[in-house]
Amino acid sequence: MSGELTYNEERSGASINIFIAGELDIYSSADFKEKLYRTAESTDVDLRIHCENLKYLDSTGLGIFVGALKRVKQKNKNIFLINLKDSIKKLFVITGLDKVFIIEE
Amino acid sequence: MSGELTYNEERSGASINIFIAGELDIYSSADFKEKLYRTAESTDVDLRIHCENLKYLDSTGLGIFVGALKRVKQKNKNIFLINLKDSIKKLFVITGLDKVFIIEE
Amino acid sequence: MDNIDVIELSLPLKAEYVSVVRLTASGVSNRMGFDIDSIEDIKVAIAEVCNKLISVGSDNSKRFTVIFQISKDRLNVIFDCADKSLKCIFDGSDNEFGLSIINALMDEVELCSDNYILSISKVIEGKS
Amino acid sequence: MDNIDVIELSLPLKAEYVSVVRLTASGVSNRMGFDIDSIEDIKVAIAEVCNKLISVGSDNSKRFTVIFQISKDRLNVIFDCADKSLKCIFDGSDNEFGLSIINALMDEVELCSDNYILSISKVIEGKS
Ligand SMILES: Nc1ncnc2c1ncn2[C@@H]1O[C@H](COP(=O)(O)OP(=O)(O)O)[C@@H](O)[C@H]1O
Ligand SMILES: Nc1ncnc2c1ncn2[C@@H]1O[C@H](COP(=O)(O)OP(=O)(O)O)[C@@H](O)[C@H]1O
Repeated sequence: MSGELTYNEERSGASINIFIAGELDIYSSADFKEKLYRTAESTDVDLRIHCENLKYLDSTGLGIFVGALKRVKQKNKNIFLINLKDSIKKLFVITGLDKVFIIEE
Repeated sequence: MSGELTYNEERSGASINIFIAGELDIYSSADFKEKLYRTAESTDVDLRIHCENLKYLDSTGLGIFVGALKRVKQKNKNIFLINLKDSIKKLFVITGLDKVFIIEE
Repeated sequence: MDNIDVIELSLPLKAEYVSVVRLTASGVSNRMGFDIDSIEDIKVAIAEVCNKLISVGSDNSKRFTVIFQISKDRLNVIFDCADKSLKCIFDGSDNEFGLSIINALMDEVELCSDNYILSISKVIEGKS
Repeated sequence: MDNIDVIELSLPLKAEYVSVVRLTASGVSNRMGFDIDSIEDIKVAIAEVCNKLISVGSDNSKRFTVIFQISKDRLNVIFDCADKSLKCIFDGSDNEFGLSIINALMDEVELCSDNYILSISKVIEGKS
């Protein structure tokens, strides 16, 4: 069975850039959760998640972002979500999570 | 119910340019057939069908191209199929129709 | 009276096939003439119901069926899952995100039903 | 022995819904791990069978079911249509294009069957 999500990390100075592409749903999220939480726990810098190639996100994905945010907040760091598609940003607005993450164009 | 195919014609000198976009299948083909046959019957110039935005074609569509070709051949004219996607060109090769139409990049 | 066309998709209750439901839902709503934003809304809402069925489903519910009822200006989507324990899938749920999303994106939501029929509906604007 | 997952799509025998079958077929074959060209082949071949069922179908066959049998390295697609007159759908047919396409794109084709089961199959290269 093929995965639908690609995940890449790149350190740059005071933050880690994470590039995700494809569909982040209940199926692809297990793998994503493991990678993102590992990074959130093992570093103490901001996470900048680049989402211009993220095509689909569901509540499972939202939950994982929240879980990662809890982890980085313990170290007073933040998660930046960059270039969300409109249809995905809408889900952050519906759930109120647009006030919890730093959403950037 | 929404149509899946757009059709535009433009006369230019010794030929008619036809631009089709979307999916040409058993559902959208009735409308397409009417337009293309009307043009094939009412003019005696070459038809240049531009297919760069044609995403899907089935045997119904192939049949209509053949029917239109019969009509223009009676006036010693030709049909040019321009910029077919690889997956669509493959269908012309399978059916031998790549030898019947003039296929151009 | 409108004619209603019915399309049924029956499949294993597994996370890996929610993407198949999403594509089928896109196909149905696109064919009905919903605009692009509404198609995305329908896809997302249907997938959230599937997600929830998968996460609460027991071994009694190995399969489920998504039923698309298509009329001129309205899509009803019904979820049929043999497991009676799924009567009220979002009850006391920790998946608030999923429920908020479904409520925000669909016009009618009935996910807690005595007759075990879960359904969500969306209307095509200006087409009734 | 491989596990086989089964996905069934049941729908009206109407031209307007072939695009829904195509999207479902894309979803299934994408999830199985077929490459992009093979996904397109499967979509096209399945649609050609649907086209033919629609064009030969009588009033006895108002609906049909497309059954996807999914195993690790192989997709079987079965077409189930109540109408017994569809036993041999491409027999003496003028739709040679459709049949040529199906035969060229799929690995196994059984469209003329005594038990009224029409099926086409494709294998994932290098995955058996
Ligand atoms: N679908 C959801 N709806 C609402 N909140 C959720 C959802 N999924 C996860 N959460 C929230 O996100 C947090 C992170 O989820 P998770 O990673 O599963 O927990 P943990 O941080 O305990 O490992 C949870 O504590 C929960 O508050
Ligand atoms: N599916 C098909 N397979 C093979 N040949 C076809 C198919 N569909 C159409 N044709 C051929 O294309 C021609 C044009 O089709 P059509 O427009 O229906 O006929 P006509 O030109 O008599 O109006 C037909 O004469 C037939 O030879």
